[in-house]
Amino acid sequence: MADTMANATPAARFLTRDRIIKWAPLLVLGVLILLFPFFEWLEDIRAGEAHAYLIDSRFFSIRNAARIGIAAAPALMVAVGVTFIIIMGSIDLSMEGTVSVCAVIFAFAFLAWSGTVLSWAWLAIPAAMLVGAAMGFINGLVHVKLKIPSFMASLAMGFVGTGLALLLTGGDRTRVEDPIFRSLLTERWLNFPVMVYVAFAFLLIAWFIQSRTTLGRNFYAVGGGEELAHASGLNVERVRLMGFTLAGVFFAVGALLAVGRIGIAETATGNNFMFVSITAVVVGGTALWGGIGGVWNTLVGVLIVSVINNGMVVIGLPAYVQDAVLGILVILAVVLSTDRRSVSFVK
Amino acid sequence: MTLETLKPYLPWITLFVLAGIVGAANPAFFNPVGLVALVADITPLFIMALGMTFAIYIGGIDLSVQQMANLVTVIATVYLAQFGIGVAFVCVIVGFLFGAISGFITTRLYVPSFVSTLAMGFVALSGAKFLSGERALSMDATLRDQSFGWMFGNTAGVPHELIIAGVLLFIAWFLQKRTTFGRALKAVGSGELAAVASGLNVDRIKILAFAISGMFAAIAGLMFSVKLSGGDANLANGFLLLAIVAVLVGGTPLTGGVGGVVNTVIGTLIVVVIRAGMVYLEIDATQQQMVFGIVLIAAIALTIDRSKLRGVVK
Amino acid sequence: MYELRKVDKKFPGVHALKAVDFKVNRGEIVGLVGENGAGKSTLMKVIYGAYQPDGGTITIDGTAVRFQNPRQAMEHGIGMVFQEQSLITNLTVMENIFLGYEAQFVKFGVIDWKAMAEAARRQLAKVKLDINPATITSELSFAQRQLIELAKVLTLEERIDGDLVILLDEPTSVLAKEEVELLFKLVRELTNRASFIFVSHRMDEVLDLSDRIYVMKDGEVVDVVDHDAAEVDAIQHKMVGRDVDKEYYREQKQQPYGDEVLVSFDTVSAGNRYKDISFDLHRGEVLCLVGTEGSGREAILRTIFGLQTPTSGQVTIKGQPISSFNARASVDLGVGYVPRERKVEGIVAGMNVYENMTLSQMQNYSNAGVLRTGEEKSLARTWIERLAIKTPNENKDCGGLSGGNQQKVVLAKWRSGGSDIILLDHPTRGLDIGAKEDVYEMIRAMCDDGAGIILVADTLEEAIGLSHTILVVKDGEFQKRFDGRPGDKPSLYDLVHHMI
Amino acid sequence: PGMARAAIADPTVAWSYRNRTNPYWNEIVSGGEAFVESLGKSKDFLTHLINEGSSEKSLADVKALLSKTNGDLALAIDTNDAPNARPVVEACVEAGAYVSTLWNKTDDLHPWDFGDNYVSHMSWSDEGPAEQTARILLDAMGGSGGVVHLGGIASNNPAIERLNGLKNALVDYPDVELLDAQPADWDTQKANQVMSSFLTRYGDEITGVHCANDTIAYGVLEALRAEGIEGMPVVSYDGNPQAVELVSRGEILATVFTNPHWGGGITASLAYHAATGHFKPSEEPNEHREFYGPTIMVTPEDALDFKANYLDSVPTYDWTDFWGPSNGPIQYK
Ligand SMILES: Nc1ncnc2c1ncn2[C@@H]1O[C@H](COP(=O)(O)OP(=O)(O)OP(=O)(O)O)[C@@H](O)[C@H]1O
Ligand SMILES: Nc1ncnc2c1ncn2[C@@H]1O[C@H](COP(=O)(O)OP(=O)(O)OP(=O)(O)O)[C@@H](O)[C@H]1O
Ligand SMILES: [Mg+2]
Ligand SMILES: [Mg+2]
Repeated sequence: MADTMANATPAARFLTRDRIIKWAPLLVLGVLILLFPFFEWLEDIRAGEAHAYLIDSRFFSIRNAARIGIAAAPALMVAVGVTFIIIMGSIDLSMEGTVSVCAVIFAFAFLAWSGTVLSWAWLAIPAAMLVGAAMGFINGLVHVKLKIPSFMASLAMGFVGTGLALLLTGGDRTRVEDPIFRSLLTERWLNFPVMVYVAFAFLLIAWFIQSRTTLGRNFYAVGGGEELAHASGLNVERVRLMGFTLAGVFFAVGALLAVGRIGIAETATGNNFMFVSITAVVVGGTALWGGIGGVWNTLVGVLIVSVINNGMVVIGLPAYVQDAVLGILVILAVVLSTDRRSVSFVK
Repeated sequence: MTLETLKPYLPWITLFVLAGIVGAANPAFFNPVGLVALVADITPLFIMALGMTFAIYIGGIDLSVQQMANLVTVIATVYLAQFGIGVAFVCVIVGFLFGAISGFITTRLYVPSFVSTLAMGFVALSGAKFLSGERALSMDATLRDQSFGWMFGNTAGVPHELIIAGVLLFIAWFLQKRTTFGRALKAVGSGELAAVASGLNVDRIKILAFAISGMFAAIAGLMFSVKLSGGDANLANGFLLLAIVAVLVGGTPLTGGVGGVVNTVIGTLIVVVIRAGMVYLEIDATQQQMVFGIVLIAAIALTIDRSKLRGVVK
Repeated sequence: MYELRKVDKKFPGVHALKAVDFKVNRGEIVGLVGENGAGKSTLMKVIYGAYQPDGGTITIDGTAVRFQNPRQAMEHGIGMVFQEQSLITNLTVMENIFLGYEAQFVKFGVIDWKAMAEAARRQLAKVKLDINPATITSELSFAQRQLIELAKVLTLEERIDGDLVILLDEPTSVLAKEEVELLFKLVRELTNRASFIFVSHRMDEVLDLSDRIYVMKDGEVVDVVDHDAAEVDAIQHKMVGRDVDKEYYREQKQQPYGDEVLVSFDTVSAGNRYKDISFDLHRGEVLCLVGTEGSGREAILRTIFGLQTPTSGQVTIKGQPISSFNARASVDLGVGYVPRERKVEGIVAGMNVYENMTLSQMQNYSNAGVLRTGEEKSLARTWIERLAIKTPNENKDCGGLSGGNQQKVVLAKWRSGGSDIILLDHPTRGLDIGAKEDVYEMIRAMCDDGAGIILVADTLEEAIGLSHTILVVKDGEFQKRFDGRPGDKPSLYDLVHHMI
Repeated sequence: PGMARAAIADPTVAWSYRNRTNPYWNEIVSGGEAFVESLGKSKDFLTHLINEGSSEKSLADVKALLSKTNGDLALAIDTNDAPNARPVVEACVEAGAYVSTLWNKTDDLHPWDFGDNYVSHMSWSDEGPAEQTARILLDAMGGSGGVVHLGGIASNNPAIERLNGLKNALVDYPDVELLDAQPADWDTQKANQVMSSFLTRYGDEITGVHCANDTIAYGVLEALRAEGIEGMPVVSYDGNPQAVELVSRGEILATVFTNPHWGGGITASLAYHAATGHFKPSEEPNEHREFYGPTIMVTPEDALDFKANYLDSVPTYDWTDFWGPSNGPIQYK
């Protein structure tokens, strides 16, 4: 395979192939952001209304950006978590279970400890993150120690997680009404609610881990060549375990934001996160075979998916075609952001 | 007898151990009539898993099968009156084409099958919603019995579903074991680059594998639709994860090249036993999912032959 | 100081190491030679802790050790430069060098990239490599990567106080002559600090470098010779168990080639891979493409096989102008391809011997797509016997065969199918002399049968010895054509002169 | 097989439903449990079959249970999808078990076509109540402006009926425009996202929101809260305790209580009593075999009373008063 890898020296030109590929996801996002206002414009022109492109766009507005931000924030956290795993060349499908468990335990603890952030109840936040870490750790243990491929191990652990959440709640939902906690959604700085900033802060933390810590770099080593990394003396098992644990923590943050968004913790809190987050990671340009990509790619990927979902409703696409449009746009985004030269085949 | 010699039989052993546990707790489980019915009922899921095996065997995955089946339930219901039994042909063609398109996107556009099939699944779902007008439709009972009544009869105590499953299994097995296509599949699954360097038309083989997966999903959808005598865009929900689990638990790893359709038989049976076990052992409603996950981990830990997972376990 | 006694290692069905005694003294360079599958790599992996021996003892300075993993071996001063490419290509050079040992650059949980780059530069200086440590490894040449691997192992110097043992498993197979010389110079300089174990199939190199040479055969050490007493013939005799033909390249068997043109290139170009290449390949001809790594030879082979579509020019195979390039069509025209990356492109690991042999021409062993397995098996048995392939039977997984035998399976795949345009990319890379001889013998036999062969040889000597015609390419452009009649072959110097 | 047993002395009682993560189904099950307790048994006597939204699992579990109990079964079931009702009923009939269905069945399937074993079907006519909530909503909007509808899973029967209810009401309010209707899959988070997209598309044009159920309304309310929009008229459906709470505070203008507790209990009770021979279904009139369940409109004025009567202390029902609270025979269009 080595021969099919590019080994040309980087050209001095500005628009190199590598650059284009690297920025393709962002390009796709940009096109989408300009595309949806176009449909709005068309619609208004047809209706005979005056419409200055972009300026009169409802989609292309700060308020809508905030809405997309709210929709994207929890998914972003989950996707960032799974990004680390995918960089390692593994996959984690346990997020729905983990998110549910973390959300439920957070809500229980928060309410049990008096239900306002201005008391010991704030401890429920780190507690939920610890629970996420523990779930991720167990997931990693099952994968690494029992030598079960991560796809299968995490899929099964996802069942266990959802089941655990159900066992804890008995199917009931818990409301978290504390206004201070809910200010995640209700309080706005510069037009954006606090949860968007929280998500961004955690994204920066993830970036820091990815680029500045040994663990983060080791993810890339494992994804680039696990056997080689092992032969270089890297404790690959440990890196994997830590990776799944870290992913668990980010799933927990996603759970907290999800609870912050709707004020309800329930077994269903984790629903739908699996395909959204993995699709977002791939659309952002992180390769499923590992070693390439990172959390910024994931941010772009999550935004692409959220923009599509939001935009389709905004331009009034009939509900029944929305799934197909999402599917086709996802394929397009991945096609554009894959460096065909660097892969010899894809399965 | 060493562990080495036992290895190929581990999926079987797992199956019998699980069945033994359920049967020991509740001997009614071993009632032959019940067992036959239990197995016959799983036919649509089994057929879907059978198709999925081809996608996984070449190292890919097909996440579109459930939506494919959903689409087919709608097609079958809507066009039964018009085409009669010919609707089966339409369904199979649609499944084949959708699968082929997924395969094309995967091989020619370099989109991993995880994404391409997921996306094509969305397209199929849209098709199902559109065609059904977003309602649950039902088949005309007499028309259904005229065209497809044979699917659910009984001959000498053997349900026809089982016979259909057996025939499809034989076809799949024959394809995999006895034909050049099956050999090529194995080559692609075990060493794609070497297959290319041997002059195999790898792209075509992969596209065919996905097409077969789509086709089997369509057959599964058709049977399910006939069985339920109707169709809608959600009817086959719940099939996807079980079909994947059935393939993997049977011992066909996601890395491809190992295992095959016979393993999927065992895998599907393991899934049936676990699921029926929940009913027989009266597992509490709130605990069922958790128990399912844990038993699944145990089952897969037992069945997979780690020495055949070439290289690293990812 | 480092010693193995009666070390045993068994794999299912293979007794890879049989009571091996092995010793390395301080500052010594120990050579290790043996046929393919003799157990050299296995021995190295045992020393390096990647495998745990089934029996025997390992001692360092008299103390018994047992390594569970490579890291423990490293902590005892043992480092390995691998036979295969072992750098992780998506990481930077410095990350590769310090992989697993980043802790020294971590301050408050943060990696100090500057410090790491600085340290990496020091390591690179040891191997006289002047590149930016932040370069992504995939952008480098194979030779550079090999040197970086050495630089990486040499980080042991700083980390370990005691003596070092550095294992080199076929480090020279991807290096050009000067690079090999540079490597050897480095190794000799470093003997004040480290001992080396050097594995190679290039006998001259082993004799050149080693103080002592271990000869292995079938998992056993059959001889240990000192540098001064070493003789190529004797060693080869021990390795193979018989005398090796003096006429290495079978020059006396070289026949003039025929008139019929099998493959014709008329000013063919393929993007930036190669430009305006023209040549004719005739029946019975061995045409050798000579050039440095990356000069475009492989891309030419892949064009003929249909895996690379040219951007201009006309390719004609057996009189048929080729318009659409795909492997199937080429195979149907009788083209066979023996790729360089044997393990990933040559054979399908996980499929057995007969399945591999018929892979390219299954249509000949099937009716309407249904295989006649019995015939496949008997074909495989014939070829196993004809090429003396070392395998218990035709049902054995090809992934478990040693390199040379895998190569024979690949050749059998094309020969048995009647392919008469054979493209050989480094067909003898990593093969022992015994196996090499077999390959040379087969090349001659194929020519006699009327096949035409395009060869990208492992060494220039091989190219000269085997070929009727030599084309020198440089940076994808044609340089010079030589005719190589027996007794009137171009010299090494002639070729090198045009290559660089 | 095939013949109905006269009576089963001590049948297993089972409820088969979607999942436990939804408060609506929890209420249904609590009714089932209350019923078995009324028989002097413990809660655990009730067997639960969970289909997780999969018709395939629903059918397979029923068959497994039939085989396990050898047909000595009284089954209450929502078959998840209408087409699934027929094979479930046929399996029960063949095994000699007694089955009562809730919500989903196709129009051509009727209990009286199966002798005694297909005991009954209960459903709710959602169109009427949904129209009523819509009128409350439209009045609150002052009879003009724009309304959006967030629906359930698209092909679900109740989802369709509830949207129809809104459309029926709109006929009388020519100044109100139905701006958009999109499915939110009974899911709070999805509803939240759809609502915020609606806000982008229609902005101030939206002056009222019609939700297909309470869980959707929760998501809508949070989307409005995020924008700081207060006092937007919202109506929903189901009458879950939390929704009733919100109605009492005026945040939701109306919801419709379908008394799932009673529905869950009485469906199990019907199957049980038919199985034990307490009554013979085939001798009952058709309106006792296919009937609508009760609906109670909950508005801010009566929310507190309602809460006290039905939620804070669940009334003790007479589980042999099968048809008392019901709402007439099912009408087919
Ligand atoms: N992981 C393994 N599993 C099974 N058999 C193996 C394994 N590794 C090596 N062998 C077998 O052990 C024997 C020795 O192999 P080894 O790789 O040590 O040979 P070598 O001397 O390095 O050969 P070469 O010159 O081709 O590199 C061979 O028969 C090989 O097939
Ligand atoms: N996948 C690729 N994409 C782009 N350029 C490539 C690719 N592979 C190789 N090249 C470039 O094409 C040219 C020819 O490469 P090629 O590998 O064919 O040379 P070669 O002569 O076969 O070398 P070797 O000595 O390794 O056999 C080189 O400049 C190389 O860098
Ligand atoms: Mg070796
Ligand atoms: Mg090359």
